[in-house]
Amino acid sequence: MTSFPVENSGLGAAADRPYHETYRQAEHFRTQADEFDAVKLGVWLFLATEILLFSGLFVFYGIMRMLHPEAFIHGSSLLDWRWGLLNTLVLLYSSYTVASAVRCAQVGDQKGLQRNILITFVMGLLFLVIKFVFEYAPKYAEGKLPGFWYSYPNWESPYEPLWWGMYWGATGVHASHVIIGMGLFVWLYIRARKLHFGPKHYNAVEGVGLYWHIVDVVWIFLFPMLYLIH
Amino acid sequence: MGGSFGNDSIRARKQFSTEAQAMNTLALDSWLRDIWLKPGNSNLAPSVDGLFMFILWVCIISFIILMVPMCWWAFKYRRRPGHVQMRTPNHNTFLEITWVAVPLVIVTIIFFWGFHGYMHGQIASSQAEIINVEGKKWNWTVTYANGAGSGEQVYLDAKRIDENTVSHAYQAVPIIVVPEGRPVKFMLTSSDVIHSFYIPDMRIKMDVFPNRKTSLTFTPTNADAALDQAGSLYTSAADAKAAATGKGRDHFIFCAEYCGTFHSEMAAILRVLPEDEYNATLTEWANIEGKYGFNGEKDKAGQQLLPMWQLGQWVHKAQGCATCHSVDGSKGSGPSWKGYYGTEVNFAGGGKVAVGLYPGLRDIESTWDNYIRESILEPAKHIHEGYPNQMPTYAGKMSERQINGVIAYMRYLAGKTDNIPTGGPKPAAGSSEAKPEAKN
Amino acid sequence: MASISGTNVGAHGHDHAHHDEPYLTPKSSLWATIIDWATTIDHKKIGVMYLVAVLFMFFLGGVAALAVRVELLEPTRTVTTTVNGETTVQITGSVMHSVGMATDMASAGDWYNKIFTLHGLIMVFLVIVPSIPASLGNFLMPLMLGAKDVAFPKLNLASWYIYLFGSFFAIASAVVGGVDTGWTFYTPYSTITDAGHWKVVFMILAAFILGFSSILTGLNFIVTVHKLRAPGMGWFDMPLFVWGMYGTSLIQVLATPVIGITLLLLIFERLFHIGIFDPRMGGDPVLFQHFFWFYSHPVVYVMILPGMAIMSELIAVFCRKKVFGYRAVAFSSLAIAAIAFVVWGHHLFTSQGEVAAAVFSALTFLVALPSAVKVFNWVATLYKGSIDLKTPMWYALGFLFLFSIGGLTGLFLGALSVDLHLHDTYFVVAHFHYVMMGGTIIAFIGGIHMWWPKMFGKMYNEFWGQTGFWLVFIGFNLTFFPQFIMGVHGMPRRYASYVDEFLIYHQLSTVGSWVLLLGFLVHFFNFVHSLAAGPKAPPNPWGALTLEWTDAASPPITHNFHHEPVVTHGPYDYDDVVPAQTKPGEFPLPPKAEGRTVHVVKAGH
Amino acid sequence: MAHAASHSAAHAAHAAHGDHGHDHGHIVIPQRTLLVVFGILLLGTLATVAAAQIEVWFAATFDVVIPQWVNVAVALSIAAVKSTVVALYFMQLRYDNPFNSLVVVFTLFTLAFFLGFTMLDLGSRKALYDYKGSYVTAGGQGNISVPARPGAPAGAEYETIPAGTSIAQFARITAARQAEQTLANGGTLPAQLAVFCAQEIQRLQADGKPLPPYLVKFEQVREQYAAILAKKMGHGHADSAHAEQGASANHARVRTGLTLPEFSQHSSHSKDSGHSKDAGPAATPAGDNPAAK
Repeated sequence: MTSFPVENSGLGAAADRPYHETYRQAEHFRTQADEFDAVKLGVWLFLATEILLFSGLFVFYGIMRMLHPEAFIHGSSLLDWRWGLLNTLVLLYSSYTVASAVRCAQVGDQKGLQRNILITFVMGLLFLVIKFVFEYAPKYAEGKLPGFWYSYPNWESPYEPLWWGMYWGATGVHASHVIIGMGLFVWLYIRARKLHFGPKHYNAVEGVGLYWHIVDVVWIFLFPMLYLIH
Repeated sequence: MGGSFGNDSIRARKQFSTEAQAMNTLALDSWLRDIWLKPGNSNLAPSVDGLFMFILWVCIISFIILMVPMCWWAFKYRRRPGHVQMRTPNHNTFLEITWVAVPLVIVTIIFFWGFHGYMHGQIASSQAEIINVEGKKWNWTVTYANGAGSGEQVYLDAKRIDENTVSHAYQAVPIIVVPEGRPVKFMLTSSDVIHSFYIPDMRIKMDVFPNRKTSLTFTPTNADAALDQAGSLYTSAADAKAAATGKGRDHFIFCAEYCGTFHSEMAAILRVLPEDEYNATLTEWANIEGKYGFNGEKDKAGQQLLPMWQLGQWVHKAQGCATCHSVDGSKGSGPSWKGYYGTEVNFAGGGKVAVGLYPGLRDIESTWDNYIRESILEPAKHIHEGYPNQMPTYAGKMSERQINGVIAYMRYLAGKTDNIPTGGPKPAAGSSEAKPEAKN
Repeated sequence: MASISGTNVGAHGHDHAHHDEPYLTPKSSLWATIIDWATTIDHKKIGVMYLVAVLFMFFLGGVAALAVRVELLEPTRTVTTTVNGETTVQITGSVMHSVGMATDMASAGDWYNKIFTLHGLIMVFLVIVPSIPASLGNFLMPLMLGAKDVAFPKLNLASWYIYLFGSFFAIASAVVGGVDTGWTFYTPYSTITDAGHWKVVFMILAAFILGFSSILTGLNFIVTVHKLRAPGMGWFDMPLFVWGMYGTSLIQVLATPVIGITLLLLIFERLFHIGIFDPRMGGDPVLFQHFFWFYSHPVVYVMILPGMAIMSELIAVFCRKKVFGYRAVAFSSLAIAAIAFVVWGHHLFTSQGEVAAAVFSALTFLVALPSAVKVFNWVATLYKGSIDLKTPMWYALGFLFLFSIGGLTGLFLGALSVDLHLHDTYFVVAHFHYVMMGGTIIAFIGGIHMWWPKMFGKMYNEFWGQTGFWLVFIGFNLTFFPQFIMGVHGMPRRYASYVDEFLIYHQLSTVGSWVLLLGFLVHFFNFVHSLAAGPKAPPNPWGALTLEWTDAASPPITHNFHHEPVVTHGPYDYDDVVPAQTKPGEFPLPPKAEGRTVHVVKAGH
Repeated sequence: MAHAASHSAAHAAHAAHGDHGHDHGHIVIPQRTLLVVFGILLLGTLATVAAAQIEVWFAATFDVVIPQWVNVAVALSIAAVKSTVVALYFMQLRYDNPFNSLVVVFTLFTLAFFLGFTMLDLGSRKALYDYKGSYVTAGGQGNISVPARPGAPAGAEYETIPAGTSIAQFARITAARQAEQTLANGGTLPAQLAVFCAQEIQRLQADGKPLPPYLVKFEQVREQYAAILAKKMGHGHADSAHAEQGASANHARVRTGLTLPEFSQHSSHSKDSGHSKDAGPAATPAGDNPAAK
């Protein structure tokens, strides 16, 4: 017979052992498994909101493509699918590395964990560099801009400003998620260096990993929708 | 053709409404109907009103079924000395199925009834009279098939406010006439934001969108033949008559979708006229511009024409200039026209109305005439400092003659003795109105 | 807050003495207390802070509502106008005319538009959406589930600060001049009004930020329900309040992100003109309405489901009976949450295509069924109960009355042909006020009365509570019933002025709003008096069976329970748990907490 | 006694909690599996690109019209498969608490409702009358101020688009203005303006209209842009393998059967046109309208 174990604050790490070995769940959870499940459910619910956030952009795409197909088809032909392909590969690889990172945390491979987080971060950076340098900058220079700012004369459908609105909106919101994810990886990396994660405690790695996968999944859809339709 | 169709329609409508009346044998029903529903004046009204009353009865009966036991039990089983609580079952499958199934049946009826009536307001007869209406902040402009616009305006608060002593709290709104007994189809579009064309007495409304057309249709009934003078809308005699018969009154048209500052003033009046009066009115309105000429001008029959500034006065109301530009000096969302012409006007981005604004125009009056013309056709080009840039363009909606009328009216309001535009815009080929003429 | 310790639950020897103190116990100094509250992750304190904030916002929104009603006392614009550059308030129309009201009708109209927009925005985003879930839900859910806290206490605190931050934006945009878009932000009006200024963007941002608060709260609650139920509490042993919160949270999580992206797109549209909602570029303003109502229709169930949740508790406790058809009521919460997602098109009957209108109309009627189930079940619960006509019960009865009217009038609006007539008229205004205010706010006030002793350990004055109820009830009906009639007569919404034939209804309505104000003031002073000088509350003044009453003190200790509660009976098993009434006039209470609580070895240790 | 009974009851109840599982989500996925999944994703990516290329090739070689939904369906199906693989393995849904999968499924349902019902409305507006789904002015109406374009009058921050002109049309107006200025000053046109001029000439010649002076001037200096024009408007262009920028006659795009919609019948206040689809028992030809008499 015990009463509530109020003393097991999650921050109580003994000096000589790494944080992840002494980690105990927050006091209002009965077991560590409960906490793990709760965190994961919480993350999944958050991912649900992320999917639905992007759903607005998919509906934007679907509706406007339905209303103005010729604008979307010509607009798509003005994008270079090879940059899109490269970016897809970059993101897929980062997805692989982040999955490996979770695995490393689970088996206690601290070096592998740090390495994978770092690679993922670099991949995110590479994605953004490709995006901004090879996609955004030339389009900005040519006037392929959304709505009011549009000044590209060689259009085929008068609704092409709308296509560019969709393009910039969707890729912009996605890029902002990549940037947020990169910030999270910095945070993870710092914690990983302090040996915060291990087989008993890898909630944060797993959560950020799930987030990064969703960012990847969104791009898996955006790539064919933006670059490959014709 | 239209006439014969109209007669058939009236006959059908009368038959239908007689049946509807026969159904209302309950005195309570007609009492409720009087409280809730103003008389409807279209072919849609019997269906809508019938469904409304049906749902009202459903509501009343359901409400009684809920409230009587609630109040009775709350009283009977109130906790008090001497009252012992009894055990009761915690659920009853039959009851629970019942209060799902019965509402399901009722709402199914309501749905189909509503859908049926709805489609009547959407699908127009191919022989419907087509009336184009454009909504903009904050007025309705109507264009009939013969090119006529609304030729008559009325103040919504005509009854309450004495026109001679106080300025109106409401702007004048246009009157739209429709033929009795013939289906009409309003083609609606907007030039700025979303509006909604709402005619309560016809039981219909439809949103009005920029860059897209929508429509609504109905067959007006109950012509207001007795109404032949503007403003009689608000006489008590008309009110009494309307209450008794549903005839003899004008019908409000409101904007039902929020559209900004003067949303509540964005109204019009719908007037149902017998076929012959309707046609006559349209002919008269189509020729309205022909009634105005320059001073001293006469028409073909030798009749003295009205002065040009009065055309501007008419345009001011008919095109809805009145919603933003007052003529009594009061501040609206645009500058008042009273004494405006020729004053010092600074632009929002710097600059002012002065000689040199338009190349080639050497005198201030020509500059002003062109400034007014430009403001009508390209309002955003030079914004009067201190006023929002929200005026829509009237390009394609006002004739050159109307624009000249507006210029003349503004000159009149500024106390200029001659009412003829001076420099004026370059006249269109073949027209002579805009020619600068010698003063008197 | 005075130190209140009304607990009679046995104090056990415990290492951490401060955890046994009532959560309201102040710290050593005022400053320490403030810091404690500002950094607390205790769901009870966060709930109380939400309660105070929501009630304050309700006050602000109410002031805006009263201003709207005063403006409509007369047909012309009466309340605010700018004369010679100064804003003056005029009450009577004749004065208005004599001082030249027509000198600035534009600014009078803009004032009205800003005030009703402010009213809508505050009441929807700052009051009704967070009201019950964030305040009572936060306070009660862990208690009802027998948990020590919500699943993510820090997230809970974060969502409170996000709420504060969003409120700050909303109030800021009102202070710097207000927005006149209407709370619905319909395009293209909202993208072109007030061009060149940031006020509208601020307001949209405020709604955007508040959405995150809502999402985080909902997410937190779902996980709490899944992971933190007390041992022995199965899904159908949960109080119906928790069921209602669960349905609410599902909608919050699934619908709120859509308003997030909608508002984001609206900001893009306003700042960068991307064109999606702009007909001037081939976009579609009706698409915005779809986006908007995809969130905002489900969110009306976010507003009403918690009200229904409170109702189930009120009725069960004050009738001392199990809610009739518990499972039907529980499942109807989920059914409402599900159907809520496919009926949004009934806000667009006048703007969408005919096919979609027909489909949405048919689906709309489906939502009537679970709502009807709930109302019938509540009324059936009264049958042969032991009905204690205290203030909360009066509010429950008032809820049934008003919500029935609100729900039934929805039938008019779901029917296509009738809706074409009633759409965007005062009929709609009356309908949703009967549901939102007559439903949610009435239940909220009833709930506050019911849980007041639990939250603050003090009893309120019963006489003034009931007086307040009657004033609110009468004032409410006087305010909003005339609006049904003038709506059917054709009075459109959001009108600063109106034609003469609506005069009498508007005047009745305005007078009613004053009675309503009086009722709320009575409640307010009753609560203040209770805090200052109310009698001490016993742990279970109503004889209820849910854990927050049976196992927690009034007010609860910081850790909620001395021992982990174990659930051995359902939340409303009065028939089985409460000793049978043997003598008339004697109303036995359920057994005390100590008699029942079992200490268990925690699983997993 | 009661003590003990509830004790065991509590244990039983606790153990029976379906979602208090302790084994979910702790599966360590072998590195090998992760690699295989990554390989599948790469293959999927290549497949979706290849499908698009093959379709272009197929349509051009066999001269068939492939409906545009084919491309969309293929691309999105592959994307769906890839996402599912990511969700099942990388995101471990396969080994996870089933409720998490339920969350995803409900989310996708929500998305489907959102997209489906919105499309239902916007796709069915023309059900009764064609004009309800059409736009009055192609590409949108004008009468709006936009940030000043290159070539705008000096000092202007904003320019007003003439009524009835769309943003896209205005882009051509400003491009013409800019090209005119550049050519008048003897400057060299940027690539996209050169392409624009060439296309403008094609358009005007197709309509049998005379060329404005700046295009005549462009004709004279056309040779110096030959390389750009060949690249952008001819067959082998560098911008992308199947992309082309304009109205060249033999471009390699898949033909989808799409044509630009006609707007002329909606652009005026239609007195008789635009109603030919009016439903009704006795639909009459357009113009047979009592009001028109």
